[in-house]
Amino acid sequence: MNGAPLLWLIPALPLAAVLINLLLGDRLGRRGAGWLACGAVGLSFAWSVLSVLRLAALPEAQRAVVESVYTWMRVGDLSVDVSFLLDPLSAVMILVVTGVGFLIHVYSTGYMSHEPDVRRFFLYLNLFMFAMLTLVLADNFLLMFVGWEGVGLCSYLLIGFWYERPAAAAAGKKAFIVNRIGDFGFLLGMFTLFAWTGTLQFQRMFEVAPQLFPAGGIVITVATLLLFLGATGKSAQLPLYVWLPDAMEGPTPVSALIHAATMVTAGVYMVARTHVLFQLAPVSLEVVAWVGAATALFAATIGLAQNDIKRVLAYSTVSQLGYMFMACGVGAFTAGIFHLMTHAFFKALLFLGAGSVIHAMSGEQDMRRMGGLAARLPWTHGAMLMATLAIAGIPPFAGFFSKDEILASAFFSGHPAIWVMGLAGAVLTAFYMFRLYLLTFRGRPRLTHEAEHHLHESPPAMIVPLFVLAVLSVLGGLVGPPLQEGGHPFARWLAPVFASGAHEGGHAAAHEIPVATEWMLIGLSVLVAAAGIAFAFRAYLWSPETATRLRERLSGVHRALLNKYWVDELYEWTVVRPVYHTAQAFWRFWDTKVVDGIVNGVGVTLEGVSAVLRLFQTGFVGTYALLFTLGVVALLLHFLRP
Amino acid sequence: MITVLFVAFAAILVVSSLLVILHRNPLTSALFLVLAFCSLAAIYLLLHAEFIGLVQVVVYAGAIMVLFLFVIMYLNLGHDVESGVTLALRRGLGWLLGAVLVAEGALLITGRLAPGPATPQALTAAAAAAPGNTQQVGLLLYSRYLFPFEITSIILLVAMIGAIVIARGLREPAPAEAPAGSAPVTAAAPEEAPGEDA
Amino acid sequence: MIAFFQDPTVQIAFWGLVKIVVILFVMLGIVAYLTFFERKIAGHIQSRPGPNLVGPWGLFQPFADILKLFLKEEFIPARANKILFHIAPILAVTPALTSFAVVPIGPNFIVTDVNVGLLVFLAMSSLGVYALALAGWSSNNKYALLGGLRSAAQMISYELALGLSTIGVILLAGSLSLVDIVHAQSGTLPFGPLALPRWFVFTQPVAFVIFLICAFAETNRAPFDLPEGESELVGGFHTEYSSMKWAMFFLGEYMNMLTISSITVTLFLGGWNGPWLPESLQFLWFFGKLFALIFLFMWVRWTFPRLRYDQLMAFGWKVLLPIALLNVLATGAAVYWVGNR
Amino acid sequence: MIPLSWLLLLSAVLFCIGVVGVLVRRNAIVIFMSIELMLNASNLAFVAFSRHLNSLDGQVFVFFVMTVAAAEVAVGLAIIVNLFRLRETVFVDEINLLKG
Repeated sequence: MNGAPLLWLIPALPLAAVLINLLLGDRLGRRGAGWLACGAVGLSFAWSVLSVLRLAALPEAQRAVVESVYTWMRVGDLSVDVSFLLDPLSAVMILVVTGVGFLIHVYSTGYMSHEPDVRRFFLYLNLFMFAMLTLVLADNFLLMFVGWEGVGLCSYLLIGFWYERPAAAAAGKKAFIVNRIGDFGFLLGMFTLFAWTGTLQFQRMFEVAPQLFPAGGIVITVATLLLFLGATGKSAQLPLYVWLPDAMEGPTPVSALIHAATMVTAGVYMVARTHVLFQLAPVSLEVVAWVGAATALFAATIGLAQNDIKRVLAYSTVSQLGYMFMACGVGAFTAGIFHLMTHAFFKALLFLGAGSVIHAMSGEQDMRRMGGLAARLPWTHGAMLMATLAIAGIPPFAGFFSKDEILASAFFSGHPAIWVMGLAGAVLTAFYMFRLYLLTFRGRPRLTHEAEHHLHESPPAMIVPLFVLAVLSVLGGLVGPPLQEGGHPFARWLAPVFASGAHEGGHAAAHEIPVATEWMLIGLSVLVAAAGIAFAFRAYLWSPETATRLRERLSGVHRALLNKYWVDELYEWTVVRPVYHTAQAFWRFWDTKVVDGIVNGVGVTLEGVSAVLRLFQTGFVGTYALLFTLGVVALLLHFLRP
Repeated sequence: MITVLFVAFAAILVVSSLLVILHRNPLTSALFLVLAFCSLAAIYLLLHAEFIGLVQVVVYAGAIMVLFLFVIMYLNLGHDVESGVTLALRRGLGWLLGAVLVAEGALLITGRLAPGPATPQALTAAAAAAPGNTQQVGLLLYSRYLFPFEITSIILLVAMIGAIVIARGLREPAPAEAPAGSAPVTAAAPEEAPGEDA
Repeated sequence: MIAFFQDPTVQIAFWGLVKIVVILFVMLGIVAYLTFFERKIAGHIQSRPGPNLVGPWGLFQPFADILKLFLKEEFIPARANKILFHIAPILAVTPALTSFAVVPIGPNFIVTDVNVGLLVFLAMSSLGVYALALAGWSSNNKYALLGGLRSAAQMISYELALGLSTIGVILLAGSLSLVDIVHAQSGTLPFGPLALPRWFVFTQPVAFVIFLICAFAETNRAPFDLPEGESELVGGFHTEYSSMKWAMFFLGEYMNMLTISSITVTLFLGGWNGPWLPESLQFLWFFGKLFALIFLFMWVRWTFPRLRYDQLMAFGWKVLLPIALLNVLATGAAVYWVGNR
Repeated sequence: MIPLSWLLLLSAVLFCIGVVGVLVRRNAIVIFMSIELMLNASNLAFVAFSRHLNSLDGQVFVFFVMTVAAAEVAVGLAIIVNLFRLRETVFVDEINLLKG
């Protein structure tokens, strides 16, 4: 148990930075705030690396370190500790969160350097790191929920960071409210599980769950579906994805950190963390897989037509998250987490690169007014190209390995329809990502005069993180190459976590797959990606009129895509309006008449009574004391009765 | 010997505290109260509560009563003027109630407690051998009563702040000293912002 | 009758009384000559002879002073509060004398060794305020009142730092008994070729300085003699006093100086501890240190100018008190660290 | 050894003197002092029981009572001083309005 002591330091360091930031206030200065935030997260990252190394030194069977900091509450049978769990799964997560987080913090010092309120920005960012690390390190549902809500709060605060802008404020509220719907599911699922198992602690719950719940039983199915509802909210899946694209109103580093690399993957992490429960409920797994696949395809189609560089990336994030859920749904949790990690690298890079572009363009986000930036922004361009290749799934870039593993798992687990959807999504991904790349960096410059004038490559504080992330995007996938005897290294690392449930389903274990089929699948997905890329080149570089023609021919489809299938409007009419009007009606009748009536009635009654009682309230202290003493004398007389 | 001393101090205590409430001059009252506290401290010493006895002198006689003295001197209070029918009535009632209360208390104490042990239990060997009860009181304060002790310190802090704020009296609030350089953008509390349109 | 005398409590009381009488007379004698010394030292510092006519080298000057004061006319202001006016001078002397009950002059040379000796001293010094405040109030004179109020505020303020500075000593000695504290200072410190004695002045230098400063303030001696600042308050709280009552206040001042000096010696300078002398004569060390310290008091009085009132208050609250608190903190940490090593 | 009942009786008498003081006096400062008397009466009872039961907890309570009394006096006297400034009186029966 002493493999990694002082785990609590990992979340505590950012929290300490938050407190220092709060206490010292403006005395920190702009530079000081940045240094403090980066330093805290950097230390946290270093400590995470150290802890994970210690964990890796343990024998495989013991790689689950629980460190209890203190007992949070003890009510009846319920006993919740603030305790942290470090196992291979959370190890991956803390490395990704602190590592990518650190890079993004560094990047932010450059990106936000013109921002007046940079201290508040880093305050929120560090608070987010604290909440996210609490979430991934928690060893029970309740502590996880604390982190879960914490990241939600920080997401809200950061989306609305520029609260003077109505759009940002509205986007923040939207994210918050949509997340609440998911959280409601999470809470209900948590309560259900607690009611049946009597514990909130993960390991204990996973031990008792197989005995308590028959496989496919109604309770576990409902509970896991509710948990998954929470995951759809946090991870922006159908039908609760709507907040994520709007979240792009926040500063770009926030989009990179929270809405691409870390927070939105919390749902995937949660499903993977509770995989024991999900494996007991095949129906839920099926739902997870189908929702994931549907989201992957659906979001990819929307991504085709967006013009805002960050929105394309946002829909791509939704789509990629769909892939992760797809993997979890077909039982390939390892593949899901693998994709989570690689996605964190290349999507963070994409966002940071996009941020660098936006920074260079003095705030311009519309790709129609970009183009030809490759020469002017060489570093950004290089990094973006790496990331785009990675997400498109070209070997040997990181995204290829993980996406391929997901598709292969879907195929071999007997979900050919899902596989087809995934493959279709991959084509679209390759296409819209290269559309983004080409529109931004290639072709003829379509810049406004002013943007042209200010165009400049970003400062080193922004380029260095890009470079590091580019390296990771290129090489990150090599920890999990396919066609390895006994699973690739990444799978072996995660094996202690996922081994417990994997043997039941029997699928998803890569080594049972015939090699020839797998080669064929790899070839197919590379081919598909290449086709998407080729089409993108044709449509946007070699003969731009193709795109125009296509847009005219399919104008209805294009309008639907451009307007995101009118989902926001649908929600507005089916959910928001009815709720609003019902509330209005209730307010008119119930609040003003009944509630206010009771309150006013109480007031009137009290006024009447006090008009009489006031006669005793003379204001003479002596009289009060006299009456008081009289009471004491009478009481004592009562006690003196024989 | 101890009994004699106790009776003597008790007599001083009762007489001086009676004079506290009888004397018309508040300053004299306060001085008699000091005397009462000192004799009470002596009684504590007789009860082997050395620490409490001396703290009684330091805190009550040395600090609290000086404060009283200070305020009386500051307000320059002379003899109280006391007259009036209602006052006389209240005064009569007060003495009556006080007498009844003493009688009741005496009855309770003699009637109910008489069967119990009239003399204190013998000191345990450890308590008798200890160098003094200061250490033991301190140990108790910092172990079993740590939380109340901390609360007490907060009470003192609050009282200190409260006393300063109240005694400063009503003053015109100082004009807001905002340096002209500080930008109003940062002045807007960011935490409140999301609530503005909620 | 004989049985009464054989009662141990009566015997203790009797011997206690004897000790009290002896110490009382010794101390009063010392105080009488302290006035003489002060005038002599002041004379030397100001390059003048000082009293030198009454007796050889002026040695009988104190008796002449006392005689003069006895023969002076007693004057009581018409609208003074007579009773308090009489009580105040008594209160000026009594607490200082009472404190001497717990001062260990030599081994076995102490009226009573109570286990809360230091607290007795603190309690008595906290009672010293009354004399000044009441004298000022009862004189019915605005200068006297101002002096009395000032002295009350000053003494209360400096008592805090005084008490806090002793805590370091208590922490090191582990006892409130003054005898224990003296015992804790026997021997030498375990480092250096110098072989410093284990006096708390060496281990608690900060506390010593604070205590000394507060001692000046508590005794209303220069540079903290605001309550009687002649230039602004005439004579301060004893403006209206004359004859023996006035003498009592001076007696009180010198008595206080003596008391606080002997406490300083006990707490910081090793009490009776010292080399060469046999145990029965070690009290001479005590007196030697005592007189050295009193000389320091007089030296300071004739050397430093008086502080302004706001400086005095600010110094007490904003400098001495925080430093004393920090000293307690540091000492506590050190004791904890050494104890846990 | 002093019997417990004597001490309690003394405490009761002291307490009642305090009560009477509150009842019959109209000077706020004297009333305050009477309250101090009552607090001290309870302290005496605490110490008496502490001695009687041979446990120091009573003395700890006395310590707390003293602290709270000190706090109370500080605030109370500040209020009285302020009242005097506003109303030129310290007599409680002339101070019978919540507003100044």
